[in-house]
Amino acid sequence: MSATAAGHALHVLRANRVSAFAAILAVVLVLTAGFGPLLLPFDPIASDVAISLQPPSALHWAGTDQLGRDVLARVIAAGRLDYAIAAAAVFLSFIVGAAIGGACGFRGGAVDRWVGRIVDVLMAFPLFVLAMALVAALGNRVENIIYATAIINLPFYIRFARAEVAVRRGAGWVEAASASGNGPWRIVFSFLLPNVLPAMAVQISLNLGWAILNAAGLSFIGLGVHPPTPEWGIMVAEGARFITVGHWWLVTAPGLALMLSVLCFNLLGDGLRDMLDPRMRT
Amino acid sequence: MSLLSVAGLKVAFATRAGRVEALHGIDLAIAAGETLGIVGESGSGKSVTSLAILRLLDRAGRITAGDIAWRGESIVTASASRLRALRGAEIAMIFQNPRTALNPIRPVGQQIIDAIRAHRRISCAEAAAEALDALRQVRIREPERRMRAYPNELSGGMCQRVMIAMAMACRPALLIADEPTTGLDVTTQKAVMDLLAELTRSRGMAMMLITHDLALAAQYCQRVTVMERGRVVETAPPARLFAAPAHPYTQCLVAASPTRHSELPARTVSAAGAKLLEVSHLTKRYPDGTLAVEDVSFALAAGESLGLVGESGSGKTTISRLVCRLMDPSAGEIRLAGTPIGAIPASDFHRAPQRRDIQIVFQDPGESLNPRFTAADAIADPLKRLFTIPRARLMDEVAASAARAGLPADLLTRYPHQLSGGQKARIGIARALAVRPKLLVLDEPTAALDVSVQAVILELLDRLRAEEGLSYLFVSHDLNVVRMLCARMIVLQHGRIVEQGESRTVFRAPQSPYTRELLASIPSFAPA
Amino acid sequence: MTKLASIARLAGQRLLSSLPALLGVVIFTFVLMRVLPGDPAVFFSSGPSAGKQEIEQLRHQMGLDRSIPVQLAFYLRDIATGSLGHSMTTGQDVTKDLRERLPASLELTFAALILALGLAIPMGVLAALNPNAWIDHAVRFFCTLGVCVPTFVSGLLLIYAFYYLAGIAPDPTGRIDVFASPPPAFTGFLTIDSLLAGDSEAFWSALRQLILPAATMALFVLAPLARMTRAAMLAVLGSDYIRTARAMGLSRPRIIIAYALRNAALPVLTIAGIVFSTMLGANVLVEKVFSWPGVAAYALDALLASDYAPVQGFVLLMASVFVVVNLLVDVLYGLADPRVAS
Amino acid sequence: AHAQTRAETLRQVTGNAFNTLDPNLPGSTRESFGLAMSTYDRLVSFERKPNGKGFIFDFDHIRPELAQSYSVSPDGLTITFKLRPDAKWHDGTPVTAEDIKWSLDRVVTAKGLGAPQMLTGSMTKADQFTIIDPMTVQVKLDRPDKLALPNLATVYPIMVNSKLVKQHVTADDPWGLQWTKDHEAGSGPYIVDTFKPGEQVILHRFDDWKSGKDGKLPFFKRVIGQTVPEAATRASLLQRGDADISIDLAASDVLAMEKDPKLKIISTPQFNAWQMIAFNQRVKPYDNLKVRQAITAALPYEDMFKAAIFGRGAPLFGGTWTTGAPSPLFLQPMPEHTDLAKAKALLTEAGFPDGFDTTFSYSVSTAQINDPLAALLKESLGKIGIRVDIQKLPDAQMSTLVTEKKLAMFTDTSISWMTTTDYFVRNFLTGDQRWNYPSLDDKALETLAQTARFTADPAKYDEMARQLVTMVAAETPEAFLWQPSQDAVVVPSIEGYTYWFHRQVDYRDMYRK
Ligand SMILES: Nc1ncnc2c1ncn2[C@@H]1O[C@H](COP(=O)(O)OP(=O)(O)OP(=O)(O)O)[C@@H](O)[C@H]1O
Ligand SMILES: Nc1ncnc2c1ncn2[C@@H]1O[C@H](COP(=O)(O)OP(=O)(O)OP(=O)(O)O)[C@@H](O)[C@H]1O
Ligand SMILES: [Mg+2]
Ligand SMILES: [Mg+2]
Repeated sequence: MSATAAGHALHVLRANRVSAFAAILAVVLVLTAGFGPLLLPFDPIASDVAISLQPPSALHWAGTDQLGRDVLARVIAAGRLDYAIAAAAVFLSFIVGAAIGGACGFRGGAVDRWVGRIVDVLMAFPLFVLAMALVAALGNRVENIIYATAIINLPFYIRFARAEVAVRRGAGWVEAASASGNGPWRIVFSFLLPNVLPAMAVQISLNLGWAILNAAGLSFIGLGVHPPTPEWGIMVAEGARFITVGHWWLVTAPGLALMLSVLCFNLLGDGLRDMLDPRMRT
Repeated sequence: MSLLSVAGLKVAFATRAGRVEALHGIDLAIAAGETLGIVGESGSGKSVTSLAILRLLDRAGRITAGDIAWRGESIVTASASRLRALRGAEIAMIFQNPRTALNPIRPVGQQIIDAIRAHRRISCAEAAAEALDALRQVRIREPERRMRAYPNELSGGMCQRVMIAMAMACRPALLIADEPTTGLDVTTQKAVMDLLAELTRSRGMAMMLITHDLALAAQYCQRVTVMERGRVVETAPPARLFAAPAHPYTQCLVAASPTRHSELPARTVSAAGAKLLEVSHLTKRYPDGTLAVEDVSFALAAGESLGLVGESGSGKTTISRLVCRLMDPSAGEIRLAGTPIGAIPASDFHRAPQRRDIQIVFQDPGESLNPRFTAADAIADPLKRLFTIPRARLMDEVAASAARAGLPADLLTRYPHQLSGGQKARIGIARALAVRPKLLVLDEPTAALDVSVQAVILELLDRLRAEEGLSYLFVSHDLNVVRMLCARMIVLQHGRIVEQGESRTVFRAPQSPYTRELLASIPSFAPA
Repeated sequence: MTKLASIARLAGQRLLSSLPALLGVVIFTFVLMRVLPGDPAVFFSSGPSAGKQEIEQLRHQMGLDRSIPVQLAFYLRDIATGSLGHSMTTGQDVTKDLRERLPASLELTFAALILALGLAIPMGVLAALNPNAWIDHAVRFFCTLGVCVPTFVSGLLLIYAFYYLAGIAPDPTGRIDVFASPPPAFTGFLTIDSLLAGDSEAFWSALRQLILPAATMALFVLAPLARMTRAAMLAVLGSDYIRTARAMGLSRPRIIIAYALRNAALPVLTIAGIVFSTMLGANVLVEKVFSWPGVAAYALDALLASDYAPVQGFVLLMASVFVVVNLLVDVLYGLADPRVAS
Repeated sequence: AHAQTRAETLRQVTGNAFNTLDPNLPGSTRESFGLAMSTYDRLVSFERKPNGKGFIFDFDHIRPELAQSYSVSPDGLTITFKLRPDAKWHDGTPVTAEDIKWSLDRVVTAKGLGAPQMLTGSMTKADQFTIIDPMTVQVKLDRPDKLALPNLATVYPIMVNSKLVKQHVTADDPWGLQWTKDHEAGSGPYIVDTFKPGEQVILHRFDDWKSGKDGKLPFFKRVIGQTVPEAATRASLLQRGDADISIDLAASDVLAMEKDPKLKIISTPQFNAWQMIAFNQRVKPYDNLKVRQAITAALPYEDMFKAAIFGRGAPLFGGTWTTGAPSPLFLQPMPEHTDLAKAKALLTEAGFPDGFDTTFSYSVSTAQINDPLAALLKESLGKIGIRVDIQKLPDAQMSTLVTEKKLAMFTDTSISWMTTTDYFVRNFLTGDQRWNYPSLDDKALETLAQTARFTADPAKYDEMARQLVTMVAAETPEAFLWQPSQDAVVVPSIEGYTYWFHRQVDYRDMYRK
């Protein structure tokens, strides 16, 4: 089973160049974030004002920042945090959203209508402002940034799951399932949701990228994680202010890291869907 | 010389699996004013042939060899502009499933006008006039109003009429009709076909009628071409084709097509036992108000099989769903072996002990299998839910019921999309049989299958009934099939029972006018 | 005729059913703001010599000395009477501020949306017409690049390139050159007003100011629009009625535009609606970077200052816009697609 | 024509909002203060003296402004103002004694920012102001307060056209604050053309203005004040010469601009403002002197100075005195040095051999300076075992928590309009009030400050001042960091910039070469 799955994945990647590129990129990025910090000669936190704001050199490939910290070291160290934030946030909203949306889509009726209302309330919110408000209210710590991001993603997942489940609700194999003695819950969770998953994969990977950008935006208005913790958003936000001054390297490295990650997540989506969809297997 | 002649036509498709050749050298010819039937089972290349003739194959498909000559001029090498002129004006085409074949957000009149003005430089007003005329030709009631109607406001039959009107509008010399009536009721089918026949005759048009229904082809064509897996196996006038099919494939095709005379191999019908299912005054009104089933009562004895026929929308599926307790009735009683089960809400019925006694086989075998389940998973599912069986024995059970449904064991690890229609149907049946039910509800189990496959499945079902003493509630719109499988039959119209009784008697002496109409519109090749 | 009626009825229902949502938004925001740890009274009495009594007095003046339910009751009553309270940050009535600033945001968002659609639809169509060809991948890649860059970065970069280095763009300060006199306010959309006033100089000035921020926002929403156009186009092109049209010998442009594109436009329309209403609230950063006097930046400042009224007003406004836009989309959809009404 | 008007127009870009036209309104921003200086006259004004490339205000010399002349009685209890016969309001009506009286009454009685400020000049009641004759107004004090006259030169006591404002007063707003919020009724050198709160304000010159120094009119015919939130954008506006002046650019930008020949930077250490790290004594363990001393010894001053504000300012650390303060000024280098060993020792003495957990807070709007500062502080205190949790708070939260005395250790910049040492001490280090960040409660300090306040003899006063500073240094209520520079970046053609106590641009002073 898993063997065939792996084979299938390879097949998909071979079939679709863009997905292959994205997948390789993803692996590289994640590995760098995971093990990069171990290989680095520089501490991303320790300051040395004597060598502050130095342009890229043989020693400091991406230059040093205001406090003389190695930018590259910080960029790599930041990867972990940013991926963690994105992954956690998206995972949260996916789990909750899929469950609620799935149940509603299958049951329909009054509950469905009410959930719909609440989702409307959330959707009607200017989401970024909502995120800001939440972070401001809960205090700008990593976990709160995650919650805020998760919450503003939630309505999309609920809607998506709901719609996808609703269209499949009448499908023959769903009726067959209940004829085979499956209860409603089992039908939702072991029949419908798995079938919705491939379509959702696209949404998920798009959101991963989006979550990172969201965190960056929060940092830009000062509601990001606290210094000296390295985080791409803050680095980009601060670096961007140094462009006119000529300290271009401050924004370049984190900017590239951010871009590549988001790009990767965005391109990965379709490939992911194909991998998860057994119909694509031949 | 012939109007259209196809010689050694080969078509190949580039697929993810690689290059597949769909046509391995087709030869056909149609003379002016002639009606040629093309029959063959699904996948035999009928549509590809027709599309190839108009060079309408999608980008994956390419004509790799052979020639298509239209009045001596080669279509294969024709320029894009020439093709445009040709399409619609000289060769027109109508498709299966008229609803989707029309642009949903454009008034049908407008679409006909588009077709006309694509070929003739005339004003909108003139075009509109012609379009209106075309609609009159296909006998649509109050055509003025229909001009402004959208497809979704028309019935399937009307949509097909509109398609025909569009196709005829530019007075083509050849009309290609690709399964023009599949998905339509028998009565509608008859009307549409008669219309087509008459129009072509009156205008001296040639027609290429593509169908998988031999009887239909026989009834309306001068010559019939039989295709199998991308090859033409035989071409002959219907009389000879049916009387003395030359090619073995044709022979089995003819044998498999049910007629009002065809029979299943005789079986010792287990004497009808005690009453198994009693349905009394059953009524179903859907939330949106449609009254789908109204005051339906019937009974079914153990080991008996009861047929349920009626046109689309007559309530067959609704009844079957009600009986298997997938849906709650608005009123009425359902008793299984004496115990009332109609009162148990459908949402809880999966816990009821009777769940395992009533199983169902669905209309579209493909659509009734979870895409993420292998055949084995699908068959195992009811066993896991309704019994507690150790893992080891589970697989044996699965293999066993697969065998009973005649499904080769090596297919068990495949996903639905990797299986043929017939094989999917067998999975559906195996899944239903797995829990050894008393009553099996079959909702058009063969509607989506080819005749040859259908014949085998019917065979299988009949054998199972005989050997295991199962009872069937068999839903179908094909009276011949019902007659073959069921001793008794019920005729439904608009959710009410209009006639019920011994199948043979119903056929011989239909009581209600509606039944008579149904019987009359069954296409049948009666040389006499 | 009856169709219009039924659409109107649908719209009416939508509107009614969204009222609870709006109320929910109001209450939720209200509570959320009160949860913010900041005390506006303290913050705004931060004059170099603010004392306790001054804070108290300000708190009273802002009505914050009442209990929260009472405050909510008063607030709802004010909304009913069309007042959204008073902003401490600008010292003006929120309604007045919003009335002045909403057109700015709307103009910007519209410009961005038009720009984005103008690019996305052709690209999407191109991609759909030759799927998996290099052009398809190119389109996908380009659009994705747009999403990868945070708007504030792309904004600053654009300014740096076109204003600071090249000097072709006007200075990124507000909606119109400070030395040009703005046209008489009529619609509030400077470009339109200036045209109405026949003041070409003001028009160009306003337009030039609009380009960079609009481009920044457009870049960011290109991806979803193009993606949807492509998907919809592909679906339609594969459909039976397109095959019919081809079989009837209709010309290719006619098929693509009159048949395919019109059908594909429906889902794109829906997405465009969503994109619009999200953009309107989400272009905080763009407005900040281009010092655009819009509602989002206004709300951001208020939020950081825990200035309740403006934030609440803003959210309510956005929610209403959201509802209205959805309504609009529904109506257009209904008009375009006969299947909806029946 | 365009070029012409451009040359006669001054364009200021700032990050904050002009939000009212009347500085007395609660919530007025600093920009509004600056604006009010040019739209309204006061009876008197501080003189200014050259300083580097520009000027700086002179707290000790006060000139008549709307008043033609003033005199202080020997006992210092009455101040008499003679009015200008030719002074006019913007609507052309003459300035009368009634107007002046009404305006003064307004400042001390209206519910606004003015009253608490006037209090520090012993002006509290309307009946202190009397009309002697149509051209003379007198202010009576119940004690000889050095700060009375200076207070009249501050932002709040604006002279308003009473006849005009009275038309718009209401029962619950007897002084017409709501109206003056967005209508201006003054006699200042500039008249408001358009006022878009939080966006821009455009002024044009009032050519009948007589209150200028030697009756001179300001140079610029037109002034534009614009809000441009993004610092980088403000910087590029100046570099492209589209804006003439900005006083709130990011230190990093200023640093780079110094190399830019197209720009001129007038940087003045804000000698009435200072950034500090406050230790709130209401929160343990900061009630412990040793802890405070330990931290002040552990801070990496030089690095902070360099990294946070790129050395743009005057250090308040590294003072070399031990016994007593060398200067009577409140803001002078304190005897603070980075010495981790000593810090560790002090911490152990204090009873925290292995440190403690604490928080360090600052407001979001100051993040650009304080992010690096906080990082350095956390790192350095970590070395002596103090585990710091950094909190970057939205401004409203910050100010709330400060007022409620909830923050443990935090940084902020304080500013005082009056620059006498006792004033600093009284307002920033005593009493249960907001600006007493360290919540210092030291009776001796308080009484000494009070006596100093009313000591007329300069020599005696300086002595007391020195003593005050010495006591503060001993208490270490906060770590004095530096006086940040006010960096006014202007295009080279602009001259005459003055650093004012309100830290805003005074359009009256400036001209174009
Ligand atoms: N677009 C395509 N891509 C790949 N293979 C195709 C494509 N279209 C048709 N084929 C293959 O060509 C063969 C003939 O298909 P065709 O549609 O002509 O069958 P048919 O006779 O029309 O069947 P049906 O009765 O179901 O319409 C089939 O094996 C099918 O798999
Ligand atoms: N879920 C539903 N909601 C509302 N009406 C329905 C629903 N399902 C079926 N109907 C209506 O009930 C009537 C009977 O439908 P049903 O599917 O039972 O007919 P059928 O005989 O099975 O038709 P077919 O031969 O096409 O399967 C039809 O008019 C149909 O439109
Ligand atoms: Mg076909
Ligand atoms: Mg049915």
